[in-house]
Amino acid sequence: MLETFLFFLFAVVAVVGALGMLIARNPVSSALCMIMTLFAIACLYVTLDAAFIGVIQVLIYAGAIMVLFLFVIMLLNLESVPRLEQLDWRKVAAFVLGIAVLAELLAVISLRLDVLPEAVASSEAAEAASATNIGIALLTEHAFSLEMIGVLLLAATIGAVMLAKKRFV
Amino acid sequence: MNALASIPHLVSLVIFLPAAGALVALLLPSDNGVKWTALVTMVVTFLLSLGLYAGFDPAVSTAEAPQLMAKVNWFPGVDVSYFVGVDGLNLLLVMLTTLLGPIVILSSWTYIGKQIKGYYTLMLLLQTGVLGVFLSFDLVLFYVFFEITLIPMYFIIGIWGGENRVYAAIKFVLYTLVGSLLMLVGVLWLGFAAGDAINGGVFTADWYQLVSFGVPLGAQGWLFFLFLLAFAIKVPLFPFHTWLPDAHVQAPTGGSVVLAGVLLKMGTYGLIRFTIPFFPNAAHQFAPLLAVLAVVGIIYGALVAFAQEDAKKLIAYSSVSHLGFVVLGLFAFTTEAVQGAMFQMVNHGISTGALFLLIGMLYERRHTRNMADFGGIAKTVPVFTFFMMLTVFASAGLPGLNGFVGEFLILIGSWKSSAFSVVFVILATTGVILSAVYLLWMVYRTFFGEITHEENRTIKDLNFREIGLMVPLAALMVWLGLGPAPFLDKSEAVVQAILNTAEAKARAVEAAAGQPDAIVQVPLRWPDTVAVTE
Amino acid sequence: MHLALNWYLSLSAILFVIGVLGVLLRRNAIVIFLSIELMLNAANLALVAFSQTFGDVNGQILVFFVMSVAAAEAAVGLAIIIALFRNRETVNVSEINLFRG
Amino acid sequence: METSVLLIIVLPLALAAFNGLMGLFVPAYRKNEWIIGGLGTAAVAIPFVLAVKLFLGFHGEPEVVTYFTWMAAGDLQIEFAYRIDQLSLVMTLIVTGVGALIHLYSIGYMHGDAGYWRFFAFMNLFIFAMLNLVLAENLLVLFLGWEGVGLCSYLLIGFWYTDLKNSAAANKAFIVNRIGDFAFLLALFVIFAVVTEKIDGSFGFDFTTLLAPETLNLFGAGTLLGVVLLFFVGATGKSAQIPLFVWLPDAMAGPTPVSALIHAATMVTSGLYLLARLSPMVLMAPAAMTVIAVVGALTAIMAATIAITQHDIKRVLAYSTVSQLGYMFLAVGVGAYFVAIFHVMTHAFFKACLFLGSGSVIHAMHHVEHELEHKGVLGSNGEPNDDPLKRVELPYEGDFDAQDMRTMGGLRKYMPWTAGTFLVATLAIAGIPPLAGFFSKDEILFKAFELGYNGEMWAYFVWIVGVVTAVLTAIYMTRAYLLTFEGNPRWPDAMDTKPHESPWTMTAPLVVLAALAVVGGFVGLPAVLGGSKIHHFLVHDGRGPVAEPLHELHVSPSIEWGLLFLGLAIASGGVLFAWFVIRWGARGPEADASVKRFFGPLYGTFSRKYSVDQFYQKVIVNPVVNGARLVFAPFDENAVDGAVNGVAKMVQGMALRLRGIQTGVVQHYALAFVLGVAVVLALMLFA
Repeated sequence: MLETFLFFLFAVVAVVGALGMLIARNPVSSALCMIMTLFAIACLYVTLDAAFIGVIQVLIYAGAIMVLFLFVIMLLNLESVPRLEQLDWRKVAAFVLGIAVLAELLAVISLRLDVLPEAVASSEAAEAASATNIGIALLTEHAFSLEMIGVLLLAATIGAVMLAKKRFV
Repeated sequence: MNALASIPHLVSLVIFLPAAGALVALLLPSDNGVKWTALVTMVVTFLLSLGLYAGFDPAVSTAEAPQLMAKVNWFPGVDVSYFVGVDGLNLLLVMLTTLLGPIVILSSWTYIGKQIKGYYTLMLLLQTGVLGVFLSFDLVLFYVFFEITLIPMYFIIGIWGGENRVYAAIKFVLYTLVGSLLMLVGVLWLGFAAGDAINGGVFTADWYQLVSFGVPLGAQGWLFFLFLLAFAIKVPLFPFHTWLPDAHVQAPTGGSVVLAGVLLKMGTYGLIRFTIPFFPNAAHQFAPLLAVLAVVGIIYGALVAFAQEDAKKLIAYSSVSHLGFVVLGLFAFTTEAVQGAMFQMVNHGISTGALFLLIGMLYERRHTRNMADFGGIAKTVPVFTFFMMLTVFASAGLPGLNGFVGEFLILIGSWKSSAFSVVFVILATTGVILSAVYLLWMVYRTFFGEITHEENRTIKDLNFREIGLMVPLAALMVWLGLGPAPFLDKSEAVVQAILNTAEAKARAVEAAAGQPDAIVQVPLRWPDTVAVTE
Repeated sequence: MHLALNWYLSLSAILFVIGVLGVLLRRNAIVIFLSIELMLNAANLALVAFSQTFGDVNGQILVFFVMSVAAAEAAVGLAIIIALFRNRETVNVSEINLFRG
Repeated sequence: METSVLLIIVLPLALAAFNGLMGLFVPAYRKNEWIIGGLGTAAVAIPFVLAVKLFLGFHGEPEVVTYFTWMAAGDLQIEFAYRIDQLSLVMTLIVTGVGALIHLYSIGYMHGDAGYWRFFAFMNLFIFAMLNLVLAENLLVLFLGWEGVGLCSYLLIGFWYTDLKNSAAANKAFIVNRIGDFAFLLALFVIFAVVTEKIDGSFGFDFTTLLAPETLNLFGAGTLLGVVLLFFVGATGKSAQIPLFVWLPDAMAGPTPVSALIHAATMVTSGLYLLARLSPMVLMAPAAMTVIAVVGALTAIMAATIAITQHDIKRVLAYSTVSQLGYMFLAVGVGAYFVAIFHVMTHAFFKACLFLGSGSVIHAMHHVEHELEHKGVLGSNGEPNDDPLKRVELPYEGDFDAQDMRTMGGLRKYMPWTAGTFLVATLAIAGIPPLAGFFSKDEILFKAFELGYNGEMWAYFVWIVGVVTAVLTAIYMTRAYLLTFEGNPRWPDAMDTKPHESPWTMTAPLVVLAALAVVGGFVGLPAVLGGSKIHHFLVHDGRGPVAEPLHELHVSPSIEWGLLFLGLAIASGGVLFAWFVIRWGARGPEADASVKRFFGPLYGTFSRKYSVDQFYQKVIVNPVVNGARLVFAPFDENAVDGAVNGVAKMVQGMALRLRGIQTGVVQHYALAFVLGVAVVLALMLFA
């Protein structure tokens, strides 16, 4: 019973945060709303017995990425958008399309989940998702992808530096 | 010559030697080195092809394969293989190709100035492509080589051509490509249909299988048009011919000779090798249409040729006219007419090739092909005039020279044939008069009368290289004119085999038209003069 | 029987669509970027939900990788935005049409 | 036998090739005229000797010599085979005999010409082609010779190619011949289709099978008529009859020996030879024979009327040839094939003599022209000098023309041998007995009358036309002789620039030919005077190559004698009329005025050559030329080519519009993505 309550709490927080991010005129406030959503999602991970992922989420997303965003927003000191943009046909089309996709997704979820195999008892799931198992899996099965991720991050940092630097004269 | 015939894998050697030569030429630094490599490769290929000629014996044949054959599976899981060999149909055309090889190289010796290495390597690749087309017995392999020949030709016209060569090159490639893509659809459709019916569900492109497979009437019409369009553009048949004059006018001499001498024959060869034996019912049904196009091509080509100012364009339209004869012969379905058509393909290669060589030599000296700039040059260049007159009369079909034999056989065969009415043959025979008209008109304007332009007084006559070029062609014109019999009976047996099989298959398909799932298979039926070994 | 899973997936779908709308509707590059991050998170949420229901750790490992990729992407994306801002004085996506064909 | 036939055929070809290639590639060789001339003449003389040997050794049985297969495809099997029988022997003797004399003659005539080697090469090539035509065993080898002579006449008419007029005439000759060959080819196709349909096994147009009765019976009456008429159209092309005669007068642009050999003695008679060779077939199509006879007669009278109005000596002879050929076709039409061949022989003698005589005259007049140019009386290329002092009146406008009879006259005093032989030949062609012309022409008229007498009424019409033409022939030939050799000289400064006789190499052949013209007649005496040896030789009462109508026509001897005297009267009447009444000799060209008065307006049509040339130009040549230039070429450029380029432009247009979609704004692309997602989901849900 507790879990459903927690789930709905965080779900509402996440959605409100996301909408806030969407509506906010000032980029800083939208970034903050985003952070709120991220926290909500982290908590949800915990309710899903994925504590490690929850921590990682908070650590990387909320901590590193959002800080980066805020930093960039400050750097560019973007002014807030004066008024709500006027609605042209493309905006309306996009909105309608979004709602249509949402409806389709929900329909798929409600109708088609019977194809999935049986669920596993929750206790076993919690034990399987512990940090140690993740660590073992990471370094055995997915060792190669781990290295690749390392290379990817290296490339990203170099790229970022090169792009953002002023041109050498 | 017979010793040459015993070389293993001779056919593959003949096909890929030019390509090997191209590779070697690429690595050589000096232009002269490239030129000599190209020449030596071409000459050696010609000698090897003599081995082919000696190795092929028309009196004997295996039921399901050509002579000197090589067959290696190409795509696993599908019945598509590198399947090459020699039968009567392609032998003469291969000899023509290998003969024109060295001549083309020699003719471009001083003509090509820039990027010499590129030119000669492309020529060698083109040679491989064309030899591949003629020697392949697998529909997919044929298609691949058919496409390969396009690329070198595009560059040859595009880079070393005349003023708006790019337009001509693009037009040439796109026009032929459209045709060949349609053919690809045909190849796939036919391959699968035949595969399901007679090859246990496995896609097949083997020529002998496809000849024996009786395509149901419904599909036959469409397939016939798919193949026909590709080859009609290549021939070129009447409405699809407009790329030829542009391509010829802009192409360098060597390019023109190869284009007229050999590339056009791939179209007509395709008609007799693939279109007619595969779809006999449709061929018979549409023969009158083809006859109309051919006859229009003959007369229309001749009239338009007559009105041209540029000598090369005149000869290009004359090719349209001459090949109209060949198509008429092919669709008459009588042995004489098809034999005549096969022989006329070789003749046209020789005489039109020679005409382009001569025009090229004139262009090298005066840098203009416009007939109005000449006049009365017979006095200054007698040797040139001799070769030009011989070639003009050969291509006008004078008896005793090679043009007449082909034309006569085509016309006499078409008259006898029941495929289309006699009126077409009468109209086609007027082509004999028209060809004399425009060719003599060209000679009259270029060679006779007083010398009007001062530059014509100082034109140098042919040097030894150029005479060396023309002597073999001139000798062939007389030899093929007076003694064609040994060459004709090389292709006699296979032509009769194709016609008999097409006839039998047509009847069988008509008979089986009732039941929807009836499978018609009529293996290749050789005439009784040929000893068929399993 | 997958009651819990359905809920989580529904939430993830809602968040995802909000991200999409963000990308489509907003003109400011930063906000678009945030929406993309949001879409990624929505995906992660679905992944974790599946991993939890079927007791398969790979789901979470995948989430782990997704996060690192997102991080790399954020870095590069922001660098681009900065470079863009420097020579175009604006981050409004609608004024930038370098992609014109 | 094989070797001699091989030699006859190959020798001219070999020497033609030798002279030609040596002259072409070794310029030094071109100067020694004696070697070239000698070889050239030998190339014809030796075959003549061989032919005589064959002729003497021949006793009735035709022999066929086969060398190798020419073409073999399906049912067609054509051999290079030659046939020795009476007809081919007679023709070979004519061709090589007259040919040798003309070659000897042209050694002198062509002296000093730059293309000397080329001339003899082409002449020998012509002899090779003509021998092929005459000795062929099958129609294909005959066709090889047929187009070969057409080629050589093209080469020789356009021999002096520096003057565009000559090569235009050469083109015209070749193309008109080609039109004739077109009909010939169609005939071959019909024969092949009919024969191979009925009998299986191969067929090669060889005369033994083709002319065998059982093969001929395969043809229906209609097809046979068609085939014979097609062959006849081919023959009119080659032998210059209506409607395809227009090329022969222009062919006079070639050197005179060419006109003598090709356009008088040999090539133009090939049409006759063809019909004589196919006589068994022609006999089975009586309707065709009537057509042939009528066309022959009309051509004869038309050409004769034109000849009277001509001033150029060679054109007079050219139209005379067309007229005499008309006679021969008339003979064929009335079934007298052997008489046609007899007339071919006699005509070859006197017409060659006339042409060579005119050649000798022209040769002399050229020398006069050069002398006058040295004296400054004439400008450099013969135009009258416009310097008032030396103003000289030419009876015609333009340059001094060595061939125009109006500036000749009284040459008998300076060129006795040429004048004498010319006179003999003129009398022979006019038909004065006992010369050859009388017997052959009279025999033709007799046969025509005989046929008419036995019921074929149209034969009478043809006979009357023949008689009128005979009179006209006598008139225009005597006119030609008188204008050239009699009266007082009319060329400028006639007093002290004297032409002189041609060298012996030219006059010797003239004498020989004149002698033949005299003797030739006795070979074919009419029945009443002792029977025709040539009839016995050629027809060999049914077994010979030349067929004869089966019905035995006979006319009482008295009528025959009557006709003989009529012939004599016609000929002598014509000559005397021209000699004394019109007196061309004394009054020279002014005498033409009285002829003009006699014919009235007709004279105009005659001198304008019935404006046949202009008619062809307007009706056939111009439409084709303008059609090609104004209709077809532009049609090809814009319509057909336009269609292709149109497709290209259309594709380009579409591409431009499509490009609009790539606006460059990222969000539009994002929108596209989402649209894609939506569609996929929808498919998942509902498909």
